[in-house]
Amino acid sequence: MKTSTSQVREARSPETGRRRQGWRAGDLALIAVFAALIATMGMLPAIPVGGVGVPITLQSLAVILTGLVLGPARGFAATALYVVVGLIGIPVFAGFTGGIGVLAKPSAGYIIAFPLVSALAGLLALIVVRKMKRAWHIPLLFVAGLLASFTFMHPLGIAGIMVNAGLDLRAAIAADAIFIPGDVIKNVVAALIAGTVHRAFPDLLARRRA
Amino acid sequence: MSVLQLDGAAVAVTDLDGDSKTVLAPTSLTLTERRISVIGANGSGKSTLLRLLNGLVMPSEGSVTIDGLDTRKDGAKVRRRVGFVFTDPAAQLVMPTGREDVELSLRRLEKDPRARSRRAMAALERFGLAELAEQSVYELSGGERQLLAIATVLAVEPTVLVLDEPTTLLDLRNRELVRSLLAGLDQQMVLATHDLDLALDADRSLVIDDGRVAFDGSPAAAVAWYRQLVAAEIPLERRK
Amino acid sequence: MSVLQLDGAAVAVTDLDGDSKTVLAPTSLTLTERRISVIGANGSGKSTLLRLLNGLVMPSEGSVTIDGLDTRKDGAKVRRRVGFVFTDPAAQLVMPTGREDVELSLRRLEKDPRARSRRAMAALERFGLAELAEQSVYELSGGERQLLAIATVLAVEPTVLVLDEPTTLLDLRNRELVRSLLAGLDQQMVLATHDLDLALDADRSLVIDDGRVAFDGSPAAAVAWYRQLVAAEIPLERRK
Amino acid sequence: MTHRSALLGRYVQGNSWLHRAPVWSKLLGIAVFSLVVFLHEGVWLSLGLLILAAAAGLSSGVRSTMLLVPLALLWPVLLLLFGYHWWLQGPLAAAQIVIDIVSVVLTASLITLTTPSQRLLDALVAMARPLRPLGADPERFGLSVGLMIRSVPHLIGLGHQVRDSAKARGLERNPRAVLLPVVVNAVAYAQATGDALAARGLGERDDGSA
Ligand SMILES: Nc1ncnc2c1ncn2[C@@H]1O[C@H](COP(=O)(O)OP(=O)(O)OP(=O)(O)O)[C@@H](O)[C@H]1O
Ligand SMILES: Nc1ncnc2c1ncn2[C@@H]1O[C@H](COP(=O)(O)OP(=O)(O)OP(=O)(O)O)[C@@H](O)[C@H]1O
Ligand SMILES: O=C(O)CCCC[C@@H]1SC[C@@H]2NC(=O)N[C@@H]21
Ligand SMILES: [Mg+2]
Ligand SMILES: [Mg+2]
Repeated sequence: MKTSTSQVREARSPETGRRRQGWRAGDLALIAVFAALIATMGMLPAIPVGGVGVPITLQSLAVILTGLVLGPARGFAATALYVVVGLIGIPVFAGFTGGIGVLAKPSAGYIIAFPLVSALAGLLALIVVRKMKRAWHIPLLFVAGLLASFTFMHPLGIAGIMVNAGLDLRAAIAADAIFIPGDVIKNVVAALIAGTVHRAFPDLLARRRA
Repeated sequence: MSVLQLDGAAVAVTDLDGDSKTVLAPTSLTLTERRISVIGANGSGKSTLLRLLNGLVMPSEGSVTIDGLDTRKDGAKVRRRVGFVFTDPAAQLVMPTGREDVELSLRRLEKDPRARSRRAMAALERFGLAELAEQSVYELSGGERQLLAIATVLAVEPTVLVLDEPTTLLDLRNRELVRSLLAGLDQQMVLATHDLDLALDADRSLVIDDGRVAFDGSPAAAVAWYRQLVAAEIPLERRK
Repeated sequence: MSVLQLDGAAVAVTDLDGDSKTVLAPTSLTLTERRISVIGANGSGKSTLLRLLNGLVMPSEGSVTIDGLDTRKDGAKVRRRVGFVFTDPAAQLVMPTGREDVELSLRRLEKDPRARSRRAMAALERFGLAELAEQSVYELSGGERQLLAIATVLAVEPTVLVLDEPTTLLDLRNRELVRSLLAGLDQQMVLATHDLDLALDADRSLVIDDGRVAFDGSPAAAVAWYRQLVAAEIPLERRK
Repeated sequence: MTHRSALLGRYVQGNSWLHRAPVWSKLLGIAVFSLVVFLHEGVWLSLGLLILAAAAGLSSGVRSTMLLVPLALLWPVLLLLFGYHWWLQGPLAAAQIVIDIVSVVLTASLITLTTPSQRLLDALVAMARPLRPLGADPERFGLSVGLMIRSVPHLIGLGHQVRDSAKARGLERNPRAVLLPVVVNAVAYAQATGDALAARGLGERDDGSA
């Protein structure tokens, strides 16, 4: 995977063309800042809906955005960092909750899914911004985010509701379905933002260097 | 003094449409003087040249070595030797207070927390910042903040200090303060600036024009050369 | 000319410890001159005074009115009349490229997208930035970015221009360019700067010291007064 | 001159039992506390836990104005949540939810208020050390968490700054001129931070040449 910040422009070792040793300071900073961004967006008021106690939040937007902007590896790391900090007990989850106890809540499945969503969205985004024409970036980034949501976020979310709220599959799917319209809109917003970010910072993912 | 060497080092960037643009033409230089100043127009390539020296930018062609260490292969080692001070001190300070920021710098050198804390205070003392050690960096004045930024970089004892317009955001007094501080340092120093008085205070000067070293020599001659370059252009017409 | 009026306007901020701190003492001023310059040390309160003028900062006491419009009640109207250029261009630019940024500014004035695009390019041309119109603003040099920030604000032709150290990152030539452009504008202008030559180019000057207007009068007298203030201090000793 | 909010508080010098307690015990403390808050039932127990948290806060020697900073920032959200849950589940349940949030936020902020950031970093590094065989780099993990904590208030400040610059151009009602620039500026901030770390030789894999 190619990772470099705008001014630190070495990704592959020029001799072998193989992946270089590891993350640089710039990557570390991006991971930390995006983990903070997810936490900050999680602080915006969560809207409780339905009976199972999983709210509508902006975390899902932030998690997809993190993947689309940072790519698979850093995206996964950023979201995983956020989840780990929350599990330690810092109140960064929806409605200022935190601690290992959230794993017993109906929303646990979503939380576990977050890093995977970022990783898959990031992998697809990497392909999109590297291989596709610029005009297609935003629509395809939207598809990338949506695919990641439907591969991990919603299935794991449903599983979590079944296990922790004791609902059967049908009821759990129904409980999750409430989020779908909102999540589609969030994917549109995430794609719009990510497409623009890649134009402002081509070195983030888009630019290939000889 | 260290030997800062550019061997045909060039920087080119590709934009999103795949077009390549040269930011710095192939340049060969050997810098061994104690104080080197770099002047030139906006967008001429000063910051790019400076960033090459500690591997914040990698050459797309040629190589850059510091005392024989290649920025490409030994990046981490080079950056330990070459400290970098940015124009905006706010971008440089990453911790809430001065002491914490210097301690962060020292983490690699000093594993014992108490010794680290002592060394941090000593470093601050040296710049007359001891009283401000516990203050939020946002509550410092511009000059204090720039001094602190320089202190955090010097705390790890680099042999070379690269400074990109370190006095532009400062008022008269603070500019004087930073200037006299720099004059008193033992480190080798490469400094880009639009302040021609500051540029005169050097052993060697480079004028960068449109991505190449257009003049290389004594500071007085370089400043004269640059003034002439500016005067020669049709006013209000942009270079390039 | 517009009438910019401060009636006992003061600014207090709460710092990280929850303490209240006076940044600007109660100030009464009526500014009607075409060009007003503001000088003073780092942290004296220049930016705060400027920000009061277009409602970016609200007075914690007293009031600020622009042609009778209170910044507190008619904030949106005031800001449409008073354009603001930040020192830090990154704080100003919100879109990925220069052209898009200027177009965003123009949205309110020009509904037709093609005309808007044309006007944006014309605005960039004026500052010699046409070639850089499609480049990411985050890949411009410091000076190029500052020029762009000025261009985006001038493009909407506000009736009053407030500029907070607009030339700090510029080279000799671009500083001259901005100075002559500003001199040629009909708009009323309030400008804070550490460049005393630029400050002299005004009809009235204010010196701010430690959160109050310490001098108010002719530019030449103000600059002399400020130089004296700086000289009076014991060197290397920090203010406050 | 951006507004800096200090949701997580910042270190206040002192010599209370909380200041002297080892960092790991404080982290364990908040982990246990958040678990108890999560598991318990009933508004009275909630109130008891809040009193416990407040007592810990007051005994730390940190001035109460600083303890109240998070509340000063959060009260609109809390009011909203209270109203909403009252309507949904009645006043007692609503009170419990709000009280729980306050006590978790308070205990979490006590960690940063009574622990110098470098000691927090040292503790995080020590915690990650057992994971070294798995390829983890404890020093860089600690640095990432430290940067994340540091970035939250910065991002909130960024939100204000971006609103300012949109306002300065008369774009107050343009959402495009708020969310997008926050993310773009967050990337720029991350890059500046990465450069600042790299410029001091920090955040890079230690090759033993220190
Ligand atoms: N990543 C990049 N992509 C495209 N162009 C770039 C990139 N980085 C720098 N440039 C361009 O290279 C030129 C040199 O930039 P540099 O920052 O080195 O200038 P500078 O001499 O430091 O200018 P200033 O005095 O304004 O700071 C500028 O025209 C800039 O637009
Ligand atoms: N939101 C805030 N919180 C705390 N302190 C503040 C805040 N805003 C301003 N200050 C303080 O108020 C003082 C005046 O700040 P201001 O930015 O107006 O100074 P200035 O004259 O523009 O300085 P400079 O020349 O460095 O730009 C400074 O000491 C600053 O630290
Ligand atoms: O408790 C948490 O912090 C996790 C909340 C998860 C909410 C999920 S994310 C996907 C779906 N879309 C929403 O808006 N909310 C749920
Ligand atoms: Mg530069
Ligand atoms: Mg200012």
